[in-house]
Amino acid sequence: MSELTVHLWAGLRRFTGGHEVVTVEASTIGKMLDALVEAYPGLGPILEAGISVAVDGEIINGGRHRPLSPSNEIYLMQRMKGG
Amino acid sequence: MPKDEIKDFRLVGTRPNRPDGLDKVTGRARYGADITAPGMLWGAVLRSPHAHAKILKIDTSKAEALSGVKAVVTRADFPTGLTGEDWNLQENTMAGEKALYDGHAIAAVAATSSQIAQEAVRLIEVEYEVLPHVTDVDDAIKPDAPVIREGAADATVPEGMPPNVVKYFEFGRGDVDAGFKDADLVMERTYKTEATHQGYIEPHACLGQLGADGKGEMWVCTQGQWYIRQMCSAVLGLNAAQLRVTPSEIGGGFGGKTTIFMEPLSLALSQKAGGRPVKIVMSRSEVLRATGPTASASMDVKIGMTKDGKLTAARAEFRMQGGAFPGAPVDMALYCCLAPYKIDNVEHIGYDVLANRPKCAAYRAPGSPMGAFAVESLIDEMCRKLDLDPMDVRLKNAVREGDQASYGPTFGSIGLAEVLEATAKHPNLSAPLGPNQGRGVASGYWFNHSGETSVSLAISEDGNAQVSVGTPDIGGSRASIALMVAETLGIAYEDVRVNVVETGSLGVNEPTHGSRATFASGKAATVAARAAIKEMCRRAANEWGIDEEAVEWVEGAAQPAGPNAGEFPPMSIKEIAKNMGKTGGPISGHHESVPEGVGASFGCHVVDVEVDPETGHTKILRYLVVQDAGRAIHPSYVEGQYQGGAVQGIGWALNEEYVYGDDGRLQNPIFLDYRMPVASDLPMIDTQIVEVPNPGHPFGVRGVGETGITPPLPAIANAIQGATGVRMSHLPMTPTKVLAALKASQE
Amino acid sequence: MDFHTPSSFEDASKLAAEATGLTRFLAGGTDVLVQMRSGTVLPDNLIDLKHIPGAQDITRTPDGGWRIGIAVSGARLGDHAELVADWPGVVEGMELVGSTQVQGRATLVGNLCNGSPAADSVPGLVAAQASVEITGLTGVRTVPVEDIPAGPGKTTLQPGDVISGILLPPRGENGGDAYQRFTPRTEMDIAVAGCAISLRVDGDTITEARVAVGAVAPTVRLVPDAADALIGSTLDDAAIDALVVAVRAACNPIDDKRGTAEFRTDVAGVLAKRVAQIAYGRAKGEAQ
Amino acid sequence: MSKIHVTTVVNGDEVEFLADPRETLLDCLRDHLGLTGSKEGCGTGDCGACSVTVDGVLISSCLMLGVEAQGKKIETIEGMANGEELHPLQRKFIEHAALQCGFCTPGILVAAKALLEKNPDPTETEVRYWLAGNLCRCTGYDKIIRAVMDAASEMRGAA
Repeated sequence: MSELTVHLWAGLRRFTGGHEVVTVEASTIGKMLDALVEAYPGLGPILEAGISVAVDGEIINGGRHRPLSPSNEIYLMQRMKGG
Repeated sequence: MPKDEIKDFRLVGTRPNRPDGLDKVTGRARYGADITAPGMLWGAVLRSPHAHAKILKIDTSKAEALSGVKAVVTRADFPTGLTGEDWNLQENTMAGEKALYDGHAIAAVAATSSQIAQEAVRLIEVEYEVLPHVTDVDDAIKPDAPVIREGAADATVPEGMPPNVVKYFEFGRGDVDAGFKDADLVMERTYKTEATHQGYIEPHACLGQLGADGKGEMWVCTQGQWYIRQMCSAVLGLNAAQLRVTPSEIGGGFGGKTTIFMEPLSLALSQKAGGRPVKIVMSRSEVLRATGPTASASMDVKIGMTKDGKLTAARAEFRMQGGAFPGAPVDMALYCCLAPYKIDNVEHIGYDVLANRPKCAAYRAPGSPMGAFAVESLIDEMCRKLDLDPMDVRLKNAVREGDQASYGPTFGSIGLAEVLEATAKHPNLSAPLGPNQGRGVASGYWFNHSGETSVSLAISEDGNAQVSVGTPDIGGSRASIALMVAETLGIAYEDVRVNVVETGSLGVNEPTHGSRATFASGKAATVAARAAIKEMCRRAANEWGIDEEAVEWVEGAAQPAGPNAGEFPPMSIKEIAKNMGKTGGPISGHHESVPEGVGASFGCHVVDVEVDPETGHTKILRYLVVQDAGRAIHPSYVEGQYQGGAVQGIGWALNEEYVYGDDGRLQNPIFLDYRMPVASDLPMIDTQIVEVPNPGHPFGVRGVGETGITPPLPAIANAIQGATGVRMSHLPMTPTKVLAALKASQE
Repeated sequence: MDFHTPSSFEDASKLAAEATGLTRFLAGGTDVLVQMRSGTVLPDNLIDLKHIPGAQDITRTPDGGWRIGIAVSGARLGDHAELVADWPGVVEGMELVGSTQVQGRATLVGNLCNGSPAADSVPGLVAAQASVEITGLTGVRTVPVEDIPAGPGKTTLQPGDVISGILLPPRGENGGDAYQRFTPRTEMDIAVAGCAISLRVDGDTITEARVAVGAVAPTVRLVPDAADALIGSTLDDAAIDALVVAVRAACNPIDDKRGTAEFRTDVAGVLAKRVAQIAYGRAKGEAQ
Repeated sequence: MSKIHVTTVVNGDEVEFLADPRETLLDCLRDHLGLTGSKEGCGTGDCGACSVTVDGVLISSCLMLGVEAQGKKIETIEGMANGEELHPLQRKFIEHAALQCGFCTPGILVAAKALLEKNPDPTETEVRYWLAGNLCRCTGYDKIIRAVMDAASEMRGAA
């Protein structure tokens, strides 16, 4: 377990006590998302509806088991789709 | 692949004939409507003539009594209790309590002939209570707009927003107000784009069969057979593995064939008709009224620029309607709109708004063209105001590897600067312009996408390779995948057969969307080929009695890896294959994953136009597409993507739009009035492929399908300003609108 | 639906008069089939006129004019060099109807009887002073083309009336005609405005003129004031200005998905100016 | 509603079918004769995907009734190649990558063949206007025009 810095989007601040950047203890994408919901239950429906995670610039749709470390740059994003 | 590993490939980068070419030039290729089955019935759909109406009563008795009619279904025949997107799909497949748009399906019929089915549809009697409707996005977001669906807003929407807002989105960084203070020029404008349709020439068509035992089959034109399987199963309450979906050849999709429309109806009708297969083929007007066009948008943009062209801050607020269901790509529009620029202070706000229109579907780089229209138009106008060269400004502010994207994350390897430098050097940029002519440039961006991918490869008895992929071939992906596999295996291009297979043959695949087929299926096929190579090396090692690590694969043959490994002549793939039954059985490779390493693609377009000052008609004189492909596996089909995307963008910019009347009905549901570009409207579309290899793909591929539709919208608006001095801020820029603007500017 | 293939216009007329339910004539079929397909018109009787003798012929009349069979397609009109030499404006109007493929089937009579104010071939016929021969229950009569359309989708034809031929007058010396329309695309569109002019010159002076406009009123309209603006002039700037004013004054269009009333009116004037120059050049025997 | 017996010649073969008088020639080709190479993209004569020739004239087969085919000679995409030997247009379309999805391709090939029979040496503009009734949404037309021009050039050389 290690402390991850997660960038949310501004619209989510009202679920996180006004914070757009939060820290959670987790070792994978999936655990990070679970930890976010645990810390901020209001995020639950939004994360459940489907999001993407950008890790070091790469946008990942699945990948719950992908390991994360404190050196990773992590952004939550709207779920990617394409034509 | 790292830039320093660029090497000459034997096949990648060449232009062989596509494997499916012969079938497609002889009329043999089988598309959605080209299949029949024994005992087949024909389906037809009754559609709402109202934009918004309560359905009080549906009387199907006369239709059922017509000789030859075998089944009639309404929403009452569907399972209840669905939620979320499953419910949205079911509701869009067939209306429940209300018809939500002109063209919404109300009932469906299966009969022994197409004529009888059509006649039966006309015999269905529906009692409606017509409700107030709204189709324009700016009207739909008003607090007193007709409410399309109570309780449709998701958790992102704060209390107190107008009733049709179903999703709210906000992101940014830095201090926008401070950024505007640092600027020498701050401009703010509002832009609008109208909804357009993907306009694939093949109407949706399917042949579905479903028995009382819940086992079913479907033949369908789709970008994604697993999506069809999953969505039909969800809507009808079926066991997904019991439904086998075979994709036909597909006559264009552009995102519009990544979801379901009438497909579940053919299954429901079939089951009700005792399991007889039911074919449904949409008419063009059904396609335009009732499939998934893109969203319409209303956008405010404010940008600050210093007098030497540095961008200091930007604010974008976008409102989009994507029909009577959530899903307008306002999020993607905001992500992409400022992506080509390095700006420290940005703010983005988006609203997804319901309106009485069909449920929007993806359309080539969903959202990005609208956002680009707004931002690239304003940047161009500011360049003109400050007397700056628009190419210089774009290069000066261009994002590069290691820069933070406008939407947050840090960019990996990207090729925007290389694209802009190539554009600036292109001869089109110095072609002389005459009276009433103008030049416009604009950039565009798309992330590209990976997605669930499953590929299987098998070596045949004679040493050729067959590859099973799950991504339908729309624009030549069989050719590009065959090239990569042949390159990897060291065999001839002609010795690889790529099959697009049905859902029973592979694990789940996402559709051919997000510019992913050559990236994701190509990467998975390459990994699968490497697995087969490893097995072939092992067979050779066993034969030679040496360690398998001491065998390498060179030019289609196993050989000892060095003088210490032993003295054996190379063992060719043909030799290994011939003996495989005696050396351990079939040789294959497969790969299942969500491939990582997607590479984003930037492009820059340059267009010259001539505007007739007396009629407002815009003629495209010259057109250039420059885009980063990462690596062009088959350059002809990369050029084809660039050209096709550009021309769809030209149509969007100049003439294509959904026109709704005061009655909420679509006024132009035929190709005569939905004005897509024809051959005589266009010049040749010049292309230049830039290759900044994507390190995340074995051959350096980025997706190329989508970025190309993004720059034309603003590039043409910018060129029109160059030609006329008039700035057009509402698409499409029809002669009527341009002439009105010209007259207004002269008053 | 019953399908009939009569062998004379008299039989066709009788069939139509006696039929019950909805009846449609089939010349080229490019409008009727579209209406059937969309379900807007579902005829009970379809009377195919193509097999009637003469329906496929283009013949010179004794007075030096032309008789065009009702089933002659746009493609065949365009291939007829003599007719094109006499009436280039009539032919170019017809050739703007639809695609090459549609040209293989579409006919002047069909375009006229569809009753669209935007029909591309009609202004040219009106400017050329063409007439139609009608076979009806009471016999055969000849009517000026401009008297056929009665409004969008409507004609003045009575039950049992069948158009049995189109008649173009002799071109005569020093005459020229032309048609242009405006569409957002270069091809495959319905006219947003159209204008045809036929004129005759004596030296540089215009001695006769007829001006017709399309898509700017409920029917194609002959504009005598516009013709007056040209007659007696050498197509100088003042005459062109007067032409444009007269044409715009005659416009009474609607706003719709294809263009606003203001745009249609503006562009009708622009087309009149451009068409007058082409027709004038043709009348003077200059390069077309 | 009685069906009508139709005898016609398609790609050189005499064929017969029973047509509902409401059926288009395209319906009859596809559903009665199994010739599905001609496509329906619009049903209104606006896309050209159903292009065929009737007695040598290029038409949209969605704008002609099946019953009107009586006694005619019809050519479709299925009759374009001579056995295994492709027509030069077909070959050039493959070589130039002039198709992506391929759905509009049969109609464009039939239309382009009709053009080259009428005008063996068309300009780019003539090709573009002749093919204006054939919509293609994938290619932007560039490679189609090049393929037609190249085929025309080859056919002139071979003649």
